[in-house]
Amino acid sequence: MEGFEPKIVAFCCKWCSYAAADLAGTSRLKIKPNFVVIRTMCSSRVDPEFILQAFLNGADGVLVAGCHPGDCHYVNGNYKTLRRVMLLKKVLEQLGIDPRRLRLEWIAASESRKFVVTIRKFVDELKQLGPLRLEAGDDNGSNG
Amino acid sequence: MKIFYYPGCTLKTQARNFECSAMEVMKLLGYELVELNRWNCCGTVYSLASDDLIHKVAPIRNLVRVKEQGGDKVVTLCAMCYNTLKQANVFFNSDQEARDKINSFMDTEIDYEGDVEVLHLLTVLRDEVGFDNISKKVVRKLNHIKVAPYYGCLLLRPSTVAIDDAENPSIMEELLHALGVETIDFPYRNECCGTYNTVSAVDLVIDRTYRIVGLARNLGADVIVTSCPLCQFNLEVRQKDVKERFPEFEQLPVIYFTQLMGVALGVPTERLGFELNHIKPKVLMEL
Amino acid sequence: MEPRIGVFVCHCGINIASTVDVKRVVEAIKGYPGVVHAEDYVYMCSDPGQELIRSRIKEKKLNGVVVAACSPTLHEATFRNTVSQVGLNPYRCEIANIREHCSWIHTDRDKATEKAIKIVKSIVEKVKLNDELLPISIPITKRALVIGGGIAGIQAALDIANAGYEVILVEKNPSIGGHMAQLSETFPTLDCAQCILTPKMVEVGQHPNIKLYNYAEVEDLSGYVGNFKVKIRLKASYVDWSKCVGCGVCMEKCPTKVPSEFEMGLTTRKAIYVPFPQAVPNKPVIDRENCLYFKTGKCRICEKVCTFGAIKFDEQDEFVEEEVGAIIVATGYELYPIEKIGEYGGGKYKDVINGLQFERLLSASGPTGGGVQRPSDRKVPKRVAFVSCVGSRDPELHKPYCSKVCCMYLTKHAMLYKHRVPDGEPIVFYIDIRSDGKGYEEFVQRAQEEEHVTYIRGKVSKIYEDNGELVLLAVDTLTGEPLEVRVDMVVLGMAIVPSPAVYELAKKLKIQIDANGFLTEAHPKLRPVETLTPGIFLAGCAHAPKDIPDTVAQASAAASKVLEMFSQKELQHDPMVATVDEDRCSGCGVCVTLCPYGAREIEVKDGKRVAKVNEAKCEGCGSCIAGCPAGACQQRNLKDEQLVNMVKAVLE
Amino acid sequence: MGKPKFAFYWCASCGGCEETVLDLNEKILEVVDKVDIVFWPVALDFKRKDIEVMKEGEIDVAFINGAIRTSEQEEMAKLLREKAKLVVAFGACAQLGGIPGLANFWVRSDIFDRIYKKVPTVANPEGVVPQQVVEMDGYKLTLPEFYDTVKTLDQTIPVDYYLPGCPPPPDLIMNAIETILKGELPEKGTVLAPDKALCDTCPRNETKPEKLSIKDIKRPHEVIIDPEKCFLAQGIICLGPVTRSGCGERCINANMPCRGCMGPTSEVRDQGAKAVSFIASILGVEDEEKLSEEEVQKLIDKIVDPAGTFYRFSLPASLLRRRRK
Amino acid sequence: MINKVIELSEQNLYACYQCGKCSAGCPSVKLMDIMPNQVIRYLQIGKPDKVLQCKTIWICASCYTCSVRCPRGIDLTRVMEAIRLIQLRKNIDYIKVREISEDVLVSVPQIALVAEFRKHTA
Ligand SMILES: Cc1cc2nc3c(=O)[nH]c(=O)nc-3n(C[C@H](O)[C@H](O)[C@H](O)COP(=O)(O)OP(=O)(O)OC[C@H]3O[C@@H](n4cnc5c(N)ncnc54)[C@H](O)[C@@H]3O)c2cc1C
Ligand SMILES: Cc1cc2nc3c(=O)[nH]c(=O)nc-3n(C[C@H](O)[C@H](O)[C@H](O)COP(=O)(O)OP(=O)(O)OC[C@H]3O[C@@H](n4cnc5c(N)ncnc54)[C@H](O)[C@@H]3O)c2cc1C
Ligand code: SF4
Ligand code: SF4
Ligand code: SF4
Ligand code: SF4
Ligand code: SF4
Ligand code: SF4
Ligand code: SF4
Ligand code: SF4
Repeated sequence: MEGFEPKIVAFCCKWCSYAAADLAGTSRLKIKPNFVVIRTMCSSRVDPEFILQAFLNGADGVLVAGCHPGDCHYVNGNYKTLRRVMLLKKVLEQLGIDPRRLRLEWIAASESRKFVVTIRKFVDELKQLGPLRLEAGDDNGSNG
Repeated sequence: MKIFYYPGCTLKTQARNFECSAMEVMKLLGYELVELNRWNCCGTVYSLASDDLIHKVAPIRNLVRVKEQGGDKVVTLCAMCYNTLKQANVFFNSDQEARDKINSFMDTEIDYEGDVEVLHLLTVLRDEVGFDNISKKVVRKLNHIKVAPYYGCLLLRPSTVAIDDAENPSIMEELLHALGVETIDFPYRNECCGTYNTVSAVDLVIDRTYRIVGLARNLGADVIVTSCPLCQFNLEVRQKDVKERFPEFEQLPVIYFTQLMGVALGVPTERLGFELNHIKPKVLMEL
Repeated sequence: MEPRIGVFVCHCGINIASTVDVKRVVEAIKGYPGVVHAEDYVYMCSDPGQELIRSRIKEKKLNGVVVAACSPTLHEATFRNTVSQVGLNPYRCEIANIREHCSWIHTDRDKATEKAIKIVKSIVEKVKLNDELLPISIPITKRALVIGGGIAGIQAALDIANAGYEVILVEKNPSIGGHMAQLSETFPTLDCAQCILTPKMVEVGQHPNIKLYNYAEVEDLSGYVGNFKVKIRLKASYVDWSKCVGCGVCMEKCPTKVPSEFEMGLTTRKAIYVPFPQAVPNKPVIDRENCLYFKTGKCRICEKVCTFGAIKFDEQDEFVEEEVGAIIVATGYELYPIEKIGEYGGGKYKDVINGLQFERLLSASGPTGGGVQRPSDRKVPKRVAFVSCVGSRDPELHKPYCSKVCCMYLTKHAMLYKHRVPDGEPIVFYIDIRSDGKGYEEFVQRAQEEEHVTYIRGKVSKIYEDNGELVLLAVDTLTGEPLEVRVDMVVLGMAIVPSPAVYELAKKLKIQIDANGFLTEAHPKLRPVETLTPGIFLAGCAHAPKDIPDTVAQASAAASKVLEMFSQKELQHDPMVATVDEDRCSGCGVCVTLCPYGAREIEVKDGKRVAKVNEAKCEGCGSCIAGCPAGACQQRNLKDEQLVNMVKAVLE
Repeated sequence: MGKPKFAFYWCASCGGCEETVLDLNEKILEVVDKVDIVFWPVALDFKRKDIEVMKEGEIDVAFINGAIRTSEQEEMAKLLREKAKLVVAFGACAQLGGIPGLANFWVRSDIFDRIYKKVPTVANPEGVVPQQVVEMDGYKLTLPEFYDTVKTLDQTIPVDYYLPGCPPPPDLIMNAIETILKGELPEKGTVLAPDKALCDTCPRNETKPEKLSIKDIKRPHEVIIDPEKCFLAQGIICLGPVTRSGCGERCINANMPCRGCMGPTSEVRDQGAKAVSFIASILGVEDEEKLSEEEVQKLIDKIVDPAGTFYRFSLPASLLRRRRK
Repeated sequence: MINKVIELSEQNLYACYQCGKCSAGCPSVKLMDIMPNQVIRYLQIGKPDKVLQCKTIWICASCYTCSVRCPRGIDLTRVMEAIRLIQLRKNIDYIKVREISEDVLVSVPQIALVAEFRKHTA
């Protein structure tokens, strides 16, 4: 897909992954501008509804990022995130959306490089998968 | 009860006394050791390089034989055979890719599934026969002798194949106690005898034998009991060389645990192969 | 409230402006629904920048502010403060991070600008639905609970009590004192442990502000920061302490001897006992497991000899409840059992002992009166090996961490041994010598230079007994030589492990423990004495292996954290907590499962189950909200609707 | 003023909704007494043209059940919308898509292939599938178009009220009719049922343990179900927490878990996503730090057909509406 | 070279912190020219020749004593084998089979011979 630039919504928890993204900035690491971060307190605040909403509104990929297991600022929120994302991936697959479009990563506050690499890899992968374009296809099914 | 038995090379030659005493003892306990048909050399030492698959074929082929002949476990007497077969088996079960390759190396054999259990006679005696049952069959009182149990390396290490705790094993002691003999607390029971260095670095083996046998004697043992033909050779036959170097050194008989069992269970001593022992365990033979 | 939002875009010098076209952002946001004002400025956080925001709020009657600038981590507080100076609720101000998350990481000016616009829009969407909030206030019970009466607990209790607040100290043993009471002399100054500890123990025993529950354990905890309720089990001691005067006749006459825990099994105590002569409180307890009367129904000698009628065989465990506002956990450590080290004999050899046993051998009040004699035959050992890192720094088989104190105490041991047995030969086997405290390295140097302690760098591989001597197989890694060392006694520097009951305790207190069983601090550097549960603090070896100076420092730090709390009238809590709409909640209970802080409970109202939020406990993670299947909960200022609108805004 | 005029119509549904009107028993007579039924093809002989001739707004209330699956249904829905003052989406299919909405996991050609070719009991050697237009002996026969995607009623025409349920429970219907007759109409778009989830009225709710944690997922036929205990506490997936109450706990009382026919409560955007969220939240959360990712995956894999389970009645009404190709 | 050894032995040689416990328990250490921990050390500091030329790798009896005691979980037995193999695969035998005396050949048990050939010849 030539020239296709995927759109990514990145839900980041305040304590680890948002801070990692901050650090990427402070360290002047370079990333492609394909993503926008939305900050939640904990990755466990991310409701699967938000993820579907993002896909529906034109996201090609959704990243959910949180603290490493065992390091959650809120003790164990990220274990819930893990479960929700894993189950949602299965549902997405059944709905014909490649589960790779939803990505869960554990990124510690110090792992700015991991943040950068995660986005880079995600962009590459999404480029291969091509655009999702749900809005356009919303009323697809050639009704009428 | 029949159990498949893998002898390995040395049990058919130098260590015939190990084999015949084991057969006798097992018969007495109501078990038959059925020698595996068409067994081949296990390789004696387990190959340890990540890319060395070919040397794992030989041990695995023996396990295939067990399968072919309708068995699902195999017992060994020699600690080295035990170690090699068991390590190969563990490896086979832990690496799917290697497993497929090994199977493809053996095209005339059936595919092996990793499902043959490799046992050493000591564990069979503990888990299947039961030390209690052995104890009930003891007919000769042996409470006058003190025994130094000697495990060597390969029954206890590495941990993936060990039959007991590497530092504080007890299985042989438990057996010996069931036989009514006293054991010494022998710190060198899990020390290495020098193994195959007996071919090209005799000095090493002489040193080891000097220490191991020396300490056993120091601690009051009358006899050392082993479970491996190579340990047996190094600890027993090499005593001659030790003596040459250290004239004050006093010799000590070294026998197989099966021989001691035979004596305790009342097998006539002439059937226990003591003629192959270089240092005769007089305390036992003159019962 | 009709939104009247002002957007203030910062250049941050050239930090933002060089990559993001700030003017374009302002233009793009001007017409955005809800936005009534937008402008840019070179340094928003500067005084003139803040003044600009303040005056615009007044001029344009703004009821919401978005500052597009650096990360909220840096200046959220600054700008919220700014807006509140002119009467705007601080929670109506939010930061759009267009520096760290945009200008600094991108190079394409056009795309970076577009992205910045999206970020700003999403924050505008958030502010639109932000409520005006006030911090939540929570009342505090100004009384503290300290669990564990080692030096950590003692220090913390005294600090708080001396500041004028009540302290409840719970110690599971008959006496306070912990391990420090067992020590002989302490590195690096070699002052006598008892001499410096005993006065503190006595002070605790007599302090009007300290209520000491010895021989007691925490049974249950409920409540939350500032308002805990703790249930304490007072274990039956079978001695009425109010009658007992501590004469000790019962102990003299009791026929049953058992190994003394305090003396590390080197001598015995009676079935009715005080653990050591300086115990506080100095009242005996009957050890039910070993008491003849409890075992066989016969004896009762103690009862007969006690002229004060203090023996009470029918005593039962009792429970008391206390209300406290803060808790310090100081449950200390144990030594890793020698039995786990097979290659060193696994506890088989009497003369292979651990460090605390050697402390007792060195102690003037110990079983040998401070003369070093080996346990097997009471002979004075002429050569003693001290082995470090036993069970520590061994990720493969035992504990991965360094136990921190053993290098130092083994050095101390070698030195004190030399003092007691001048012709003795101490040999220390080590891998690295860790002597990083004040005066520690000098202490080790003294052992080497003045006491001529032999240090051999190499880990002992095996220890066995031969003819009453202990043989150590080792190497000197510095010379590359194998060694076989024969000694009379071996002291093992066993790993420090957490007190065994701490796992259960941590569950009751809902605090975290790490992979090795030590209590987890809230932040390894910046919040080293707090747990993640507000109001619960930690100190001493319960947290990690440490020596007495560090323990005391941490205990005082924990105490000062408690005092910081107690110095406030009420506690202030972030208001971004979960809320429940009772008209929607079906009482399904999912949120209760999800909350890591126990902030959610089901209440029965008019026969129906509904969930409620304990605002003091809620830390605002939002897990329950995402999990609520009925959409009955929301998070203040991070409502579903806000997040959905933000998602839509960034994808426009 | 004469009696209010009611119309009933049936789109893509099983017909249960029509049955349920009859289930009102003697109450139906009261209703019939108070209203004029001007259109009810299933019970009374009316034709499309009878409606076509009506004036705009002549019908007071049109109750339409069933999802929109064909062009004819769409036309009828539009026609009724034109003629009716109020349109009530009647039952789960009209409101959410319902069971027919599960077709959105496939495309039309798959469905035709399956129904007309692959079903074992079908003998169709020529592989004939329905065509919209067929010419035969010079005559032109037409069928309504069979759409690729099933839609809810409100995705086709504006809907004023919803009566949820599969089928809607009689007392809710009576309530709704009475409300309409009294003219005490709530805000447009309201679902005429309680806005709390089913657990609220479920007799099993009190049996829940303080912390719900599913260690092993079981399907109803795999276990003997305790008739008193909350299904979730038994490891059986129950959608009660994410489903509106008001059904009278029909399934629960039959010792079956709730499948979600009443749809979500009003604050929920997507019933299936919320189901994912809450079910995942309680999967093996006891000792969660000890479970490896693989173990969690195993547990999750025990949910057979998660999308079908969570969206059983609501796929067309969900955010994504259908499977994407 | 260290990478080759790591690959063949599947052991992380960088984990070794030179405690010497392996050497301390090694039955053969007295006859070795460099101690087992030094074998790793030389690899860590990039002096493979020391290791390739040493006697240690040949005198090692593959007894696994070091392996079960290493606090860092390094299976040194496999490390020794890996280095031996690097040599053997260059066709550098440690012993010359022809030079083994008749005496030895007939007296030692088969397993000793087979093992010897396996470990010391290509
Ligand atoms: C051999 C040896 C020598 C040492 N020498 C020195 C030295 O010379 N200098 C130096 O600075 N440091 C030395 N230390 C370290 C020193 O012992 C510790 O730093 C110090 O004792 C830690 O104090 P603590 O209060 O944290 O723990 P502890 O002393 O272990 O006290 C914990 C207390 O809590 C109680 N407790 C445990 N669990 C519970 C429960 N569930 N409920 C109620 N109570 C409970 C225990 O009974 C105990 O009284 C040495 C350590 C050892 C092992
Ligand atoms: C190279 C290096 C790396 C380190 N890495 C780490 C690490 O990774 N992790 C870690 O935990 N620790 C690390 N540390 C240690 C860490 O830096 C210190 O623990 C910490 O900075 C100490 O803080 P401080 O406030 O005591 O002292 P400082 O940071 O030195 O602060 C003292 C302040 O006082 C001011 N000051 C001095 N004299 C006066 C005076 N007379 N009047 C007024 N002001 C005065 C100074 O200007 C200074 O601002 C590292 C240290 C070094 C050297
Ligand atoms: S009754 Fe128990 S405590 Fe009292 S003297 Fe007897 S044994 Fe000792
Ligand atoms: S303090 Fe010293 S002896 Fe103790 S574990 Fe650390 S390095 Fe080893
Ligand atoms: S999860 Fe929601 S519906 Fe369920 S009890 Fe909690 S607040 Fe109520
Ligand atoms: S937001 Fe988090 S802390 Fe607050 S009640 Fe919900 S789960 Fe508990
Ligand atoms: S989950 Fe199902 S069974 Fe349990 S209380 Fe809710 S509706 Fe009832
Ligand atoms: S229990 Fe659930 S599926 Fe059954 S009728 Fe009620 S709402 Fe529908
Ligand atoms: S025992 Fe292990 S860590 Fe210690 S020197 Fe040997 S290989 Fe290295
Ligand atoms: S395996 Fe080799 S290096 Fe290790 S202890 Fe045995 S002889 Fe020594």
